[in-house]
Amino acid sequence: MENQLLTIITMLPLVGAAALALMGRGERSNENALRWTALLFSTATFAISLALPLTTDLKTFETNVPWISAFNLGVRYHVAVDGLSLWLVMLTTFLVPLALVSSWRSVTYRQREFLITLLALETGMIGVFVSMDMFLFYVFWEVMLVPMYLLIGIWGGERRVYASIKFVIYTVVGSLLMLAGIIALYYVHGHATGNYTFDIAVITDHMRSASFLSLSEQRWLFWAFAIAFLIKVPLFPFHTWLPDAHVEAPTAGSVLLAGVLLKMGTYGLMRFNLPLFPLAARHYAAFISALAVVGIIYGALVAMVQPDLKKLVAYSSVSHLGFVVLGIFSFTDEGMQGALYQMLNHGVSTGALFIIVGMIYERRHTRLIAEFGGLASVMPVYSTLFLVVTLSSIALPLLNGFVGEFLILVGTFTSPVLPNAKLFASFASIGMILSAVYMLWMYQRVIFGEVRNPENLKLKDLNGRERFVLAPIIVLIVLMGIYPSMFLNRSAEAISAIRSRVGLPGPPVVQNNGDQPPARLPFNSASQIPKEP
Amino acid sequence: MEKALFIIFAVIAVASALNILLQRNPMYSALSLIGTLVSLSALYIMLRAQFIAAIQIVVYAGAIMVLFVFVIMLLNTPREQSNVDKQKWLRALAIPFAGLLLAEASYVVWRVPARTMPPIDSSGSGIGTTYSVGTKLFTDYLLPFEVTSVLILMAIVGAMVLARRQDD
Amino acid sequence: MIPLSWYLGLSALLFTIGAVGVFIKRNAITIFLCIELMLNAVNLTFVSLSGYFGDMGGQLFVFIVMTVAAAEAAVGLAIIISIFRNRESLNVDDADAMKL
Amino acid sequence: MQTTTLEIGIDYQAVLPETITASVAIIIMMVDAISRRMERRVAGTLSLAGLIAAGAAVINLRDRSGETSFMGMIITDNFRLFFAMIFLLVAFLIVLISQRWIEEEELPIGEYFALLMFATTGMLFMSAANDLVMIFLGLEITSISTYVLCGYRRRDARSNESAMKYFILGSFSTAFLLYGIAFVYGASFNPAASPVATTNLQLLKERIASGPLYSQELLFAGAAMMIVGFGFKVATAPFHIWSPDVYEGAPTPVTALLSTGSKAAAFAAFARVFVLTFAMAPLAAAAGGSVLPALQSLSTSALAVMAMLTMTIGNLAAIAQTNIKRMLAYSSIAHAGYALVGIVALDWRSLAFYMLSYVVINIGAFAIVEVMARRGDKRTEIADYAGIGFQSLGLATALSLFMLSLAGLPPTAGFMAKFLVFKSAWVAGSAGHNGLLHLVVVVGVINSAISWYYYLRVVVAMFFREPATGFTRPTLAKSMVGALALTVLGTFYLGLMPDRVLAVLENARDQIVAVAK
Amino acid sequence: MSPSTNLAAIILAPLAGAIVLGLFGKRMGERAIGVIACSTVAASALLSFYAFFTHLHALEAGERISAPLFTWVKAGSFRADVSLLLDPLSGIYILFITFIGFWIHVFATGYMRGDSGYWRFFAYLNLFMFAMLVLVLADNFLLMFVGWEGVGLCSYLLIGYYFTKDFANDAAKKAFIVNRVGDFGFALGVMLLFLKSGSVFFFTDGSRGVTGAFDWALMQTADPLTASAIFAGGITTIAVLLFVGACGKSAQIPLFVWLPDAMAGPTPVSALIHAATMVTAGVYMVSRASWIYVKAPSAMMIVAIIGAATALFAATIAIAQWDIKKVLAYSTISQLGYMFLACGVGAFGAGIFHVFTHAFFKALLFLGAGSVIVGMHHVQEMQRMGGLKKYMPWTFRTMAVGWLAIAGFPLLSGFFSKDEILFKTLTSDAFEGVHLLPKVLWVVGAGTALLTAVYMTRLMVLTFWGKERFSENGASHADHGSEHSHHAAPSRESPPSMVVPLVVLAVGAITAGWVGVPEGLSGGHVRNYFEHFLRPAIAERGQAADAADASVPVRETFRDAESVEPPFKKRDVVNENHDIEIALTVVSSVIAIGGLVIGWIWFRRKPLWQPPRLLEEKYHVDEAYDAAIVEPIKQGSSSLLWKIIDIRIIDGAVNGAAALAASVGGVIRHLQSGLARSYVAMVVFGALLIIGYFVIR
Repeated sequence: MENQLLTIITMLPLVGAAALALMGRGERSNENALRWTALLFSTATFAISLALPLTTDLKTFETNVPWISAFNLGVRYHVAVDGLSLWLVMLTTFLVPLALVSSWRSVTYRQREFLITLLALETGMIGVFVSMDMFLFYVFWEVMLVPMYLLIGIWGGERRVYASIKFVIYTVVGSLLMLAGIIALYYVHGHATGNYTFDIAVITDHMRSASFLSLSEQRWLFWAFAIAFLIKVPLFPFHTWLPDAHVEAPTAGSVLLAGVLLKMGTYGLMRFNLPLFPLAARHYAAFISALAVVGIIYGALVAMVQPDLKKLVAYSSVSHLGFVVLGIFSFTDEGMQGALYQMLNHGVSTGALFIIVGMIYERRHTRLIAEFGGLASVMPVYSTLFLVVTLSSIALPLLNGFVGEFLILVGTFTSPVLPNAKLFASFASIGMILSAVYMLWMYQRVIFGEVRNPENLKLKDLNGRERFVLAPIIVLIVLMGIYPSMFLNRSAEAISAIRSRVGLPGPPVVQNNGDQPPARLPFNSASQIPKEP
Repeated sequence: MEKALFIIFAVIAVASALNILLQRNPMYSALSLIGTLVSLSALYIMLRAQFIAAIQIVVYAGAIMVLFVFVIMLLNTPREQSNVDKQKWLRALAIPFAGLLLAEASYVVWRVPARTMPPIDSSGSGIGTTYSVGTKLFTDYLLPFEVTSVLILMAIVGAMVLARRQDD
Repeated sequence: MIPLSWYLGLSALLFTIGAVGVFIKRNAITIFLCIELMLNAVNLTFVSLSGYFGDMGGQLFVFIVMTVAAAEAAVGLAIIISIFRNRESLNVDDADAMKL
Repeated sequence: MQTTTLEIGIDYQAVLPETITASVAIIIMMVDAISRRMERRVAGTLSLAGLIAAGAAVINLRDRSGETSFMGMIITDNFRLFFAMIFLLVAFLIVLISQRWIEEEELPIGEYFALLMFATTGMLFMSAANDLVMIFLGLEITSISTYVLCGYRRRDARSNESAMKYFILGSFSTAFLLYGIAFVYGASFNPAASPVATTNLQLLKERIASGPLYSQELLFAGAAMMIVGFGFKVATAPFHIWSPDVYEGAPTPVTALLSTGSKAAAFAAFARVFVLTFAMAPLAAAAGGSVLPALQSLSTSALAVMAMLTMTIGNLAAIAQTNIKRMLAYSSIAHAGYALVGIVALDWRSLAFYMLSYVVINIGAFAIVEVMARRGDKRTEIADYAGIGFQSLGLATALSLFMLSLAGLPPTAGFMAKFLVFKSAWVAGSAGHNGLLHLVVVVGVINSAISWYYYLRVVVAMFFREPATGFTRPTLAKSMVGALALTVLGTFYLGLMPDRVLAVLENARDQIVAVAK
Repeated sequence: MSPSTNLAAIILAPLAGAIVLGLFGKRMGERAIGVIACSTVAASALLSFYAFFTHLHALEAGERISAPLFTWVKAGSFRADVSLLLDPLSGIYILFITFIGFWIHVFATGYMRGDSGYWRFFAYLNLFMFAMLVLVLADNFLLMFVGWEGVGLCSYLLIGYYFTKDFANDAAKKAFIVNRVGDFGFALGVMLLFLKSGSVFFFTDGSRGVTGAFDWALMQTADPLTASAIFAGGITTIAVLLFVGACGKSAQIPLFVWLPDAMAGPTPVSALIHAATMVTAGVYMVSRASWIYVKAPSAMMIVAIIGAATALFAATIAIAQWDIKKVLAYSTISQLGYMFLACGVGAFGAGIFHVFTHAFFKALLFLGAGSVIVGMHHVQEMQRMGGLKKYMPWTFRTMAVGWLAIAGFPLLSGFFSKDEILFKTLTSDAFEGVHLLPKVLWVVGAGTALLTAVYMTRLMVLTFWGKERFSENGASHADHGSEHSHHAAPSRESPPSMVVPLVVLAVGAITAGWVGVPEGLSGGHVRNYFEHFLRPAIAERGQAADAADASVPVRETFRDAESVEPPFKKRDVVNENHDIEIALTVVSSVIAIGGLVIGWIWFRRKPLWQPPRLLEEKYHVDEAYDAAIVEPIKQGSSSLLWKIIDIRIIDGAVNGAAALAASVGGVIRHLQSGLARSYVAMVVFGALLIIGYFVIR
């Protein structure tokens, strides 16, 4: 039973959605039952997923059965977690219940469908992270679009149609190119090895043992995958869908969009682009890092002048995710670990920020910064929690953001692959200054000062439910800042495996790491190789 | 001799065909088409397709064209009632399109290797006779032949359904 | 002996005339006549090839084509009648209710 | 081949499916003639029974592998059987979605179902054909019956117009097809062989592959003209031009038939000629002579360009549409483009799967359009769909599913189909070092992305817009519910568990294998 | 108590206080809050003293007491632990931080009485103590950075404590952001150090398997004194980058602008954070990294020049300010400049010594000012004070001590430290080849000392002597006609909770200097205990190079600094210079007393003398920054980046592509004329193309 655990985690929310769909259609009192059912399922998912980090050997969760074997397709239902995906799965299962609770009362229109959509989204998101088969990955990758699209489109703000379509089209353009890339990779790999498969682990292993891709093939495939991921990240200049989507999305949508969806892009880079196309990755590292640095500064500067809270947070995401990309393309253990860690941090902190923005939006039905001011006097608890999250977002040491950001910067600074690595890191560090500027300025305008708008005088401070939503996030923010080893240790092996792949076939990437044996993906994929077409 | 006949019938065929286009009255166009059909029938005989030539006259020029004439008269259109021509520019296309199509076809035809007709089979069962057509029709072409019956039946049903009076 | 290409050329000429007729004539019946002309042009090709090859296949094909032409004529004329009843016009340029 | 004696083994079994459908058509006419109007709805039931029987007859043929019957006129192989099942499925679904409709519209019932059965017969022959004459006949049966069906709502000027446009353009393109057949016939002449000239596809293939040919030019020109003919029937650019008008004007169930059944049949014939006859087995070395490779490369590049053009035109024009039927017409053009990629890749299996998926999804979509349109095709503007999402949740969800599936959302049939086609094209391009095929795939995926836009517009209208006034929830007939259930399940089944269907396709022992041996 | 528990308890006690107050303080009474806040700091102070004095001998012997707690961050070869380090340098720091911190806490319980955010204030203050202690006790740069940013945060929170006041919020934000600019340099410096040395730990610790960056630095040969070394990415670059960080935290040119504004916070905050402790963190860090600086003469020169320049610059501004706290703020900047001057000339010990003494007298002065402000009902403009001597005698007396101490009046604490710095400056040999520089620096330092005495005298005179100007309008001080409605009449002396700390600190201000009496004053007979004590923790020029040259095992060299007299050239120089030192002591005494006299005479006569506008308006530095940096960035971001690049160009391209597709669709649509004949023509056209292609190939 245990090796079906991932399937259960992935599918449980969907089962919940089905249950919601089938639940009796009664009067209004029914809505509470719906909410509690949804919460029950998502919390159960989280509870079950706790088994993942508590188990030492992640291999036990692997499931690998044929799915479509006709046409010699070799599509498999292969789900597994490794150090790379473990925490992202956890992040997802952690955030969904919170997102649910955060919109406990705010969504009144079509409650049932809203909850179904949210749960379906969870399945899609988890699926992306656990898929170890490119085909399966692609399926989840696309599936997840639809609920998000509906979330924005049905429960969104005024320009929801524009925003939702923009979100979908942007993503689809990228992901279909990735589909072409998947097909091409599938063929090239199958042709070279005789083993036609979509299995990521198998292909990655082959890629490591004998590079079957020429440099030019790698370059083409690299971009086919990278564009999809970079749009999702979103890296400058592919980012313009993000502010629109965020502004229009309902709170729960924004939380998951920022918290999880964006991570899929960076996850994809680490899962596919680096280990599969190491030469191309090295070749384009400088270019992408440059874009990342531009994104860091650009996102921060534009965030600074946003009049809308959600837009500000959205642009700050552009900036933060720029750090992640920078870390990934530093090809150092430090940078990549930092990137992974920063993904989690961003998920937690920015998720929290959106929840926080949602809380005042619920009260005031506006998100314009100018409408607020002086909330510290009327909502002290809110202000305090907001402050902690703000500080986490600007990477204050002992809160989560710092560890990730600093590791990324260290990694970039010491990167042996990037030309002018120090320059990259220096410019990226400017983002550290700017993040303080825009976050604190925003915080000041919203929270500090006199209450100038009489509307704000009657605002109520957070109620128990709202405190309950933020409490686990705050705890996590502090925990992750003080004791990151808990998280970093689990991912170290997987990260250095990827890093060592990018290192191939050149010299070892990090000076101090030469003595380590190259680590492998923690999947036993060798057994599948002998299959003849 | 043969060439002269060919040229005569070919000229009639082409002239009648052009006349279809030149006539404004569909009735005259229909009659012109009959001219083409008849001259083609003559050519068929020269090509040793006596049976086909016969049904060309009987079925085509006879039955089908009569149907046309009936319909033209039924719809009582001595002239084109509506003179709207929304696409005069199409006429301008006629010459270049015709020229190009003809050029392409002629090029193909030009490249077809020369060939003389095979000598006439003395047994009388050569191609084009009723016997040989019949034999072929009920052996190799049995299925198509049977299928045409389905086709005809269907056409009858279809025509009935569409042309029935409205208040039926 | 008449060269094969003469027949084929004649057929091509008739086909072309028919094709051009279809798009320069406006009367639905005349258009239909032009289509019949095209079919006849094809028939000529079949018959001439058949004759020069000494092969029956072409003639049989022509036989089938004629049947089809008959069926088509029946249905086509029915359609024309049906449209005439609704519009009182045979001009195909009148029929542009659906476009873009 | 024995041509001199009259002893021809008549293999009734081989044409049993076609016989059944044609007979059912005739029976329906007879029943219709002798029964009163109230009893006429039995026609639909009869059709369904006939289709099921025909299906059984098709399955009965499953053990045959490439055997020809009726002096080589038809062939029984997996290709035929698979496509036959698609046509029967199409007809089955169309009958289901038409039953209530035809009564409400007060149109002649018996003739409708009879014509539908005839059309099905024609399609069945097209997939079974092993001779150009059979292809021609099948095509004409299908076409002529659909000409009539398009104009079936006789009092509606749009329906008339649709029928007339379809008829004029259809017969015009048939003339091209026929001319092409004549040329090919001429090209096949070989005085040493018997018969000296042929329209039999197997013989044609042998002659083209091994030579000598009478005239290469005739062959190429003939092939080109056949592309025009088939291209018209499947609606690929630039011969797609008829389809939006015809689809819009035709009664909705007929539109469904046109965009699925006759398109699939035309693709079957197209593939029969251009994949199984005018091309080498994929990845096989040239058997000798250079004509076949030359022809193949010519048609590959021409069709590749057509495919790209078709999907681009279809998708871009669809963006600008406001009428859902017309939008689906353009979408159908775009899908013809994707499916054509299967022919370009010389992979009829993925084409067949594509057609199967497309048929299921598209009939589902048209079924809902029909339900929404009500009597006389009144509500077919996309604006009419505004806000119905939560008023008629089931239908709206199903329509959204079909739209997304058409757009290629995994794990639905639409994605699987597109994936297989693109995969084939990519593999063929890589194996044959043909960059054009790679380009086709890239253009294809970009087009898929574009298509999301207009497919989502329907979803947007239904779920994101304020409800339009005057909408009442439509009631669904049982048969319609059945059709929708079938299509929804099919959409998921083909997307999630395509293994079975693919295995059926894969085990095909088809002509290619036969010839290669 | 094991060293680990002891050190951990030192930092955790205030943290515990902060947490308790933060979570439950809202429901507590002021007394309880005060008790918790003060007692945790007191505990920390006692523990610090305990730790310091139990390990005194070890420390004197150059040992380092380290307390590893847990591995904090480990990724790849990067590692940083949460581990504490007690050595002479951090020992001195924790002593005065906790000691002064405690008394300021006590003072604040009185100062903040009745404030609605009482609990919040003390939570922040306790948190600050925690962060500051982490900063000084950290044994690696990353943990130091934790404290570094932590004190910044607390500074932010406390400056913006009166959050309804916009100027306070602006000041808080400004402080944080300017500090971030400094941190930017600091972080880069640490990264570069990591890149070069492979470690961010200060010292090697074999038991944990860490190598020390300073041990690496020790092995390096010194960079030459050239400008190019600054940008070479070597040890000089590291030093310069770290100094950027120090500039931010310690308010040096060009990052000093936040400190004057930071006076928006409550006065105890100014005393604790912006005078005694946090702002000296930069000096601490530079001294801590002296191992690096001694290898980077160019960086040293920059430090010295910036320090001297800041000292003079800030002093000139201080002379022209009217706000009592602003005067003290600029004075602080000026004194910090002094400390950096010391570091820059290689006299790290003297710098730290000045930090030590300055902590006492500047805290004293600020608290005194706070007492005055409370007495004046929160009036801070000195135009509206005067003659307070008789209302607030104890405040006056203690402040007078501070005044004399900072002015360098002989035998008070400031006298010794300042004197030491000036002497070390003049005799410095840090800048080989630039012989004139030490002399110039000395002149600047001496001038600053004079100015210091003058402006402090001005402050005292304006506040405590002369006419009582309580009713005068601050803005138009010379205009008697406009009678201001509200009178800020002074009340009685402040409560004991405020006065006692003043007295304690006054004692400190007098005596603190006695632990480090310059050797020269006794002719070399009495050792400068302070400097000597610090020596193991601080590198000196030449030391390491010798070590490297001689291939002597590194550790021994400085461990046994006391027993084995290493061949310090500098020491010889010092010995020879005792005479000079005595002479200089005389000179500086003269300067101090002269300054006091000048100030006294001048300002007794013209208390409201109008200083030059340029000085009063602080050289318009803020305005210049605004115009040159802040506004362009804001405007550029808003109008160029957002509204043009983002919306017009990128989104424009995206929407444009969509519009293009739609319009192409529209064009294609128009092929569909609805007329069957044109369709036929199109089919013919297509047929012509395809047939043509097939036929002609």
